[in-house]
Amino acid sequence: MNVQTLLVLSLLVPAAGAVFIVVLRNRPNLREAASLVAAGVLFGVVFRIHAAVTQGARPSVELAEPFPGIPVALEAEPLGVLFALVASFLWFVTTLYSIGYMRGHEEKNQTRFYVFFAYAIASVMGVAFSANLFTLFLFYEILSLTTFPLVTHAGTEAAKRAGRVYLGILFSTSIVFQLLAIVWTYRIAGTLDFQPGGILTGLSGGMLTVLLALFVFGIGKAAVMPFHRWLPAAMVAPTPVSALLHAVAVVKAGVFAILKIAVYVFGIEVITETGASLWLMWVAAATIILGSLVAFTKDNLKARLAYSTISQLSYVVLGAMLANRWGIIGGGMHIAMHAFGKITLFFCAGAIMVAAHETEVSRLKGLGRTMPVTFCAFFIGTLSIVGLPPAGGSWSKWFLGLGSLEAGQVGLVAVLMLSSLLSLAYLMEIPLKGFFFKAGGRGDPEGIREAPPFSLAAIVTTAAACLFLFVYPEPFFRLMSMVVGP
Amino acid sequence: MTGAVMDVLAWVLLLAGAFFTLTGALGMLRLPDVFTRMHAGSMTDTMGAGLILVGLCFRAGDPLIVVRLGLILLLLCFTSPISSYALAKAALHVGIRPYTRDRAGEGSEGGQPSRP
Amino acid sequence: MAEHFPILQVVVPLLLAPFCFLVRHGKVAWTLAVFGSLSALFISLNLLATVLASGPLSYAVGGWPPPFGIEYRIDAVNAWVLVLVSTVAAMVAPYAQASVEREVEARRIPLFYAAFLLCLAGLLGIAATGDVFNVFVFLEISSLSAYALISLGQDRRALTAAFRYLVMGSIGATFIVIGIGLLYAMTGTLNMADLAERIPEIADTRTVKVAYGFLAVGFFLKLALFPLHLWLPNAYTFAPSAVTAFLAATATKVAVYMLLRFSLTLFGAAFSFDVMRLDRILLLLAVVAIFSMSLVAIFQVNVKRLLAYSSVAQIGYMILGLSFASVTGLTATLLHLFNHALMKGALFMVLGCVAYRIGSVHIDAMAGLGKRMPLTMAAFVAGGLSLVGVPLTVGFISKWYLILGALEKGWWPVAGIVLVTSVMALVYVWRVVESAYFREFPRGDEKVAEAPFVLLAPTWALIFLNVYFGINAGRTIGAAESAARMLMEAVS
Amino acid sequence: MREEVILRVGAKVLTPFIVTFALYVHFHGDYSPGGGFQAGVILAAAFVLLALVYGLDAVQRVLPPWFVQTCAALGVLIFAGVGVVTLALGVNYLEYGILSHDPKHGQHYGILGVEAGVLVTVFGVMVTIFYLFAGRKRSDP
Amino acid sequence: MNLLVDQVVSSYNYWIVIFLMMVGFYILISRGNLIKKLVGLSIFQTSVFMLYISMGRITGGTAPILLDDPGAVYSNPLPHVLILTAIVVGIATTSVGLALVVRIKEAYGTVEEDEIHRIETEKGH
Amino acid sequence: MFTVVAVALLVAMALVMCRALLGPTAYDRVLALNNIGTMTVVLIAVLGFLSGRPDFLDLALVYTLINFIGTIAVLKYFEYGDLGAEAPGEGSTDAADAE
Amino acid sequence: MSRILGLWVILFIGWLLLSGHWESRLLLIFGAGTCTLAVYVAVRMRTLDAESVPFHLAGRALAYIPWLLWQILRSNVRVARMILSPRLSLDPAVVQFRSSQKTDLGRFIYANSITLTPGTVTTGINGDDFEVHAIARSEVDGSEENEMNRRVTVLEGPSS
Ligand code: NA
Ligand code: NA
Repeated sequence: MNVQTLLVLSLLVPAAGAVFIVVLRNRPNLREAASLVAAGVLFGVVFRIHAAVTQGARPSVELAEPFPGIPVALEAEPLGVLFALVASFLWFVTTLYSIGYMRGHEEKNQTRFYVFFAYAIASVMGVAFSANLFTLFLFYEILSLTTFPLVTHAGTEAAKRAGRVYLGILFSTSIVFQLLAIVWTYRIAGTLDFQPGGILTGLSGGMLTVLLALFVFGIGKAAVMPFHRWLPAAMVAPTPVSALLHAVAVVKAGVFAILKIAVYVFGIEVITETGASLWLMWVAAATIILGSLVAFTKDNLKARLAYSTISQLSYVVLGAMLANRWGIIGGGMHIAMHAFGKITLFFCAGAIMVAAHETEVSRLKGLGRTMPVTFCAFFIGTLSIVGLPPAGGSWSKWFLGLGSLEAGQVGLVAVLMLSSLLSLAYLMEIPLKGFFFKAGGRGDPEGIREAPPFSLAAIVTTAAACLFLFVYPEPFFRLMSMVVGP
Repeated sequence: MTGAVMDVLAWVLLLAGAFFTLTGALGMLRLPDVFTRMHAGSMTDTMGAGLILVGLCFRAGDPLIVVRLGLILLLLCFTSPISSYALAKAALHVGIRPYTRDRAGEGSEGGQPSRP
Repeated sequence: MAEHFPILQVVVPLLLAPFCFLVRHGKVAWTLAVFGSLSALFISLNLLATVLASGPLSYAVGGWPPPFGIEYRIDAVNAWVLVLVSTVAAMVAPYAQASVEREVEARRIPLFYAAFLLCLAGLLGIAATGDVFNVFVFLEISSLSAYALISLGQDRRALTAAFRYLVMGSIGATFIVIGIGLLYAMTGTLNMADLAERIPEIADTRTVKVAYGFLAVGFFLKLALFPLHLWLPNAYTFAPSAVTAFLAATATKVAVYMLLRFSLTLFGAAFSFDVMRLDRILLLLAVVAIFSMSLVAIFQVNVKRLLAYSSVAQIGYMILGLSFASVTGLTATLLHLFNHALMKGALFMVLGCVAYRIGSVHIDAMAGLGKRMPLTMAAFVAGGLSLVGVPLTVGFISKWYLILGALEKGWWPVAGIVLVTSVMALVYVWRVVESAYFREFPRGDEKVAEAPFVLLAPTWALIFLNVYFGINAGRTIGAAESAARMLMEAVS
Repeated sequence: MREEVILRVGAKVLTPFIVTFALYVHFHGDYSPGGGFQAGVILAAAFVLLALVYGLDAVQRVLPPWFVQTCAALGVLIFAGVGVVTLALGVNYLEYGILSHDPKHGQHYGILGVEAGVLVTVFGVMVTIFYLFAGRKRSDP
Repeated sequence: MNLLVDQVVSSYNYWIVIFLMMVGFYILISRGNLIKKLVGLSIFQTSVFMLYISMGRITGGTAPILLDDPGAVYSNPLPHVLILTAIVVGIATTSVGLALVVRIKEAYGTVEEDEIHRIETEKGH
Repeated sequence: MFTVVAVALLVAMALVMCRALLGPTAYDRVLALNNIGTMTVVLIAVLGFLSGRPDFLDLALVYTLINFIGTIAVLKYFEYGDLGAEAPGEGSTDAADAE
Repeated sequence: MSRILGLWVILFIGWLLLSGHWESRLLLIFGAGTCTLAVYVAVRMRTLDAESVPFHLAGRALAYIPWLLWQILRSNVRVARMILSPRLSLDPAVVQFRSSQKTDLGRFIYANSITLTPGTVTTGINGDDFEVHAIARSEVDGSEENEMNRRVTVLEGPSS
């Protein structure tokens, strides 16, 4: 099977999975098996692509040509492969987790959930392998649409409101800023193709700054302040959806897009030489700090995690804006590292919700003793997010710090450290409360047990991955090195 | 010779017709109520239109045109009294009372309802 | 027979119209209407193919050579308009049967189809003819039958809406015919090609400028350019669903075509833009229209009215493209002309499906329909996304060229307005979607089923075209671009 | 005995002439274009006059509403049909010359045909509209 | 004398057109009665006939349209046809308008615009 | 001399138009308008001569008819509020309804 | 039948006068058809009777019409003088009287003759009872009205 076919398959496999899920809607076991199989096959497909790409291949395939010269086309390059690897792997894990969670929580419309989850993954593959800005935009928008039913899964008034904010911000920013930026790019460059070294050469710094800002703010999924509100709003969704949003697909698609645009549209050198991104670095830095500070004030566990995500996403944005070797490598790796860390945390939060029906941080005291695995995993996830050994997150933070130094931005290093401290504080509170505080005022401690086995398996997997990536970050590092070149 | 006579005749008829038409129009303005104005109107219809059309006949040349002029005149003479009759009858029907010398003081318009 | 296609394009529906009336039987009349629309489509596609293959066609009515007799002239521009109009008709006609049966009194149904065919003939005639007075005649044929069609709506407000449309439409038509008269007085010809040759010689006379003004105002009225759009919302709201779908997709488009034809082919781009400063007026009106009407649409509760206001805004986009006075802008105009017909046709047809089942298109009445009528509402979502301008739909193509045109000019705020109003479109579309998907169906036990196949099939056919021409826009773009180039370079 | 004697006799005498005149205008229309339209109006006027004087019912018995409506549609058919005949004969639409050996006569026939269509339509429409209005009581004072 | 009239007719025709348009338009917007509106509209449209009639005089085209042979001098029948067509259109418009008014009268019991508006707004509340 | 007549007619029409505008009763207006109609007919005839195109005369004939029928219609509407009504006191010996 | 023929002939004469194209066989055929249609309409409307085709009066009308024209001329002058006199000295009156005609046609002619002569307008007919509005009482006082009545009755002929 040649690699072009694999690229198309990366879209078709999840889509076909969705079809099977619909067909098997009345037999939950088979339905979820179909989902798992699709996820497994997809990971296999992406892994094959990965193998090809690491050997230097750049397979590409054109699906359609809506405009003359602007095709819908896929191309595999290292950054996209990295993202696709993370997403496809986490789809499998999340599906595993969902089986336990959705059943344990007795959610309605489970078929719809699995179907749109599969479609969302298909869109993510489209984003990851997009060969030009138009294709990226296209799948970006499809991703917004396919995740919408997931965000509003509950169907309640609150879900409706959340859906409004979600789609409102994502669509508005993408239409008003991103689309404008894309058309402008086309107007200047005459092409929208991603090319190593970028396509915007010979432009003045001022114009570049504006264009870059249009992209950064236009990609609302990256949740750069002030366009971050959709992410906390989307908390109403079931936990697997939160996992999808925060780790697997949506926000990652956002920061991935920024990274990809920085590298392949602007070109690292162009950004560095023109200094177009200087103030945007500080916007990212501000988001990092503010996100952490807000997270501190949240008692609701998912809300706290949501603001943590906002903060962490801007690490990637920062990496892209640094636009030097270490910044890009750090940013790219942070996509993966944060994904594994954050998904662990969300899984744990969901498990706590399913098992103990608790959502507030202040009410978790003593739970660690009844749910030790979950709380251990949470602890590992925290390490990864904060960037402490022996978790994978420490690598990406390290590289970002190097990048800041290389750019001569000592202030940014300080920001990174401060943020790490803050996140350590607001995240570590949870395992601390769980293990070292006495349970107080809870009605029925006997009824609480560990999370459902499927969920637990997922949690253990991702937590283990966090540790594993500390030991073996090699694959991601190699891919990112290919991105920035020798 | 006959041509000159015809021209003069046409002149006279046309001017006379114009005179009666203008007089009728003046009557339309001067006379005090709808019934008396009808007399002025029928003046235009008969002598006014009639004399002009006959005058035109003398300048026509083509008999076909004379025929048409004659037809117009005939039609006018046929329809004009019918319209007048219908008008008078309708006006009386809705209770408009004719102006008389005795009631002249009531105002020239007779103080009748203005809308049927 | 093929050499007579330019005239048959118009004559076939025109000839079938009285038959509809004469048969006095709804089903038969419908069959005639479908036949008429399909043959019109067949002919128009043939014409388009011919024009693309071998250049413009000229047909002398009465066999008299063009300057004397009436000429029918088909070129790249109006061939597309013909295809557009007849495509929509071919979709609406099959759709009408069930919809009209539900919404129009049985005894008036033959009249309905007669008026429908007349309207179609009129619209096709406007596009096909190369004689300006003929344009007026066909304009009136289409308008008068449109008034009749609108007045057949269930609500009695359809009558007042039709009356208002009649008054405003007639004023517009009168302006147009005065403009035509003045041109005729100046040039002594009514033939478009002739006029295009002669007008430049006398372009600096006051009469020509006055004629231009009359024509422009007339077209503005007919195409419902803000603020002369007042007839449109009620007319679209209260007309029978099939009529709204048909008119929304065709009538204003043909009016835009007239504006393009007169201002660019007859008067020439140079005169229109450099002397008359049409672009400035249009820019102002278009921007205000787009923004204010999108805003108004957001607050509507009757979904038909909502889409009607949206139409006024969307017409603004077409005019905006023209106001760029560039090939790219004009390409955008022509693309949106075609694309908007596809999306609005589809959306109004969706509303027809809804009205068929629940008898109302109030946003509250549509609560919970997402579950009851999934295919119908899915069509709405798809059409709505096209309206917003999401990629892979035709709406995106239009927006793309509009923004490109604006950037070409360096008009950043205009590009911004196009984008912001797209978001506003999202808002008003989304209000309907929310009602359909996030609210409970109000009447629990009442059985509301999916719309019948005969309604859904044409609706989805149009939706399919929305996507097809969104994914495969090369052909439309190519055609629009070459037409735009032709219009811009006609005389200048 | 009869109040309306004047109108009655007047209408009675006038109508045959109006009808004749109407068709005169039509058949001589090709010497001054548009005869069909005027003829249709005049013909309709004859029946309007009758209806005004003798009442709507009397006229509708002779000229039922369905008949005039059919006229309206039929006229359009004739109008467009003449052109189709020329198409069928292998020349351009409305190229009347083909209708006779002598092109001049052909044009004459063609124009008469088209004008006949106009006449019938206009007549039908006018009378229909009159019917629409007659027989509806004015209700506001 | 003839010349004078010709002058008057040819130079003031536009003023007549404009005057009629204004009158018609004024009636159209100032009257609430739908029938009166139609009258206004008719007057408005009449301005077109005036324009074309005066144009016919300028162009001096006179009747027949029989085309003896293509090479012959071709006398222009157009102004006539145009006026007539415009009249037909005007009458057709008025007819459709009147038909609408009749149906409005049936539906609302009035042809006064403000009353119709009142009826609709009352129904709305 | 046609011109003189034409001008006289126009003046007369203007005078009568004043009456039509002044009223005061609707019948005054109808009368005035009917009168203007007659003068228009004559004017058409005169203008036909003036412009050397007497084929206007057919138009004048038509106009006479329309003027007449229009007046009758308006009066009937005023009187009965209905164009189609049979006049009261109608006998049954004339029209088609006489059986 | 004679009425049908008579009407047809009159109409056809009218056609010939209007048409002027006596050489065109086609137009003559059309004319014949037209007249037939007009007669047919009259027959269908049942309006074809002695009143609508007053052939029988033709001869006597030759005597009446000149007299009527003379009366019209005279009364026009009188009314014109009245209108033009600076002091509008009117004495309008409505008078009722009986006419002596025996037929509707006779009354029709009489009433219209009255109206045609300015100064008097017939305002109502009820059988033999006439109601006339006069611009001045003098218009109806004199013998002229009686004269007109007499002449129309003569015109009517001995029997209807
Ligand atoms: Na109109
Ligand atoms: Na009119």
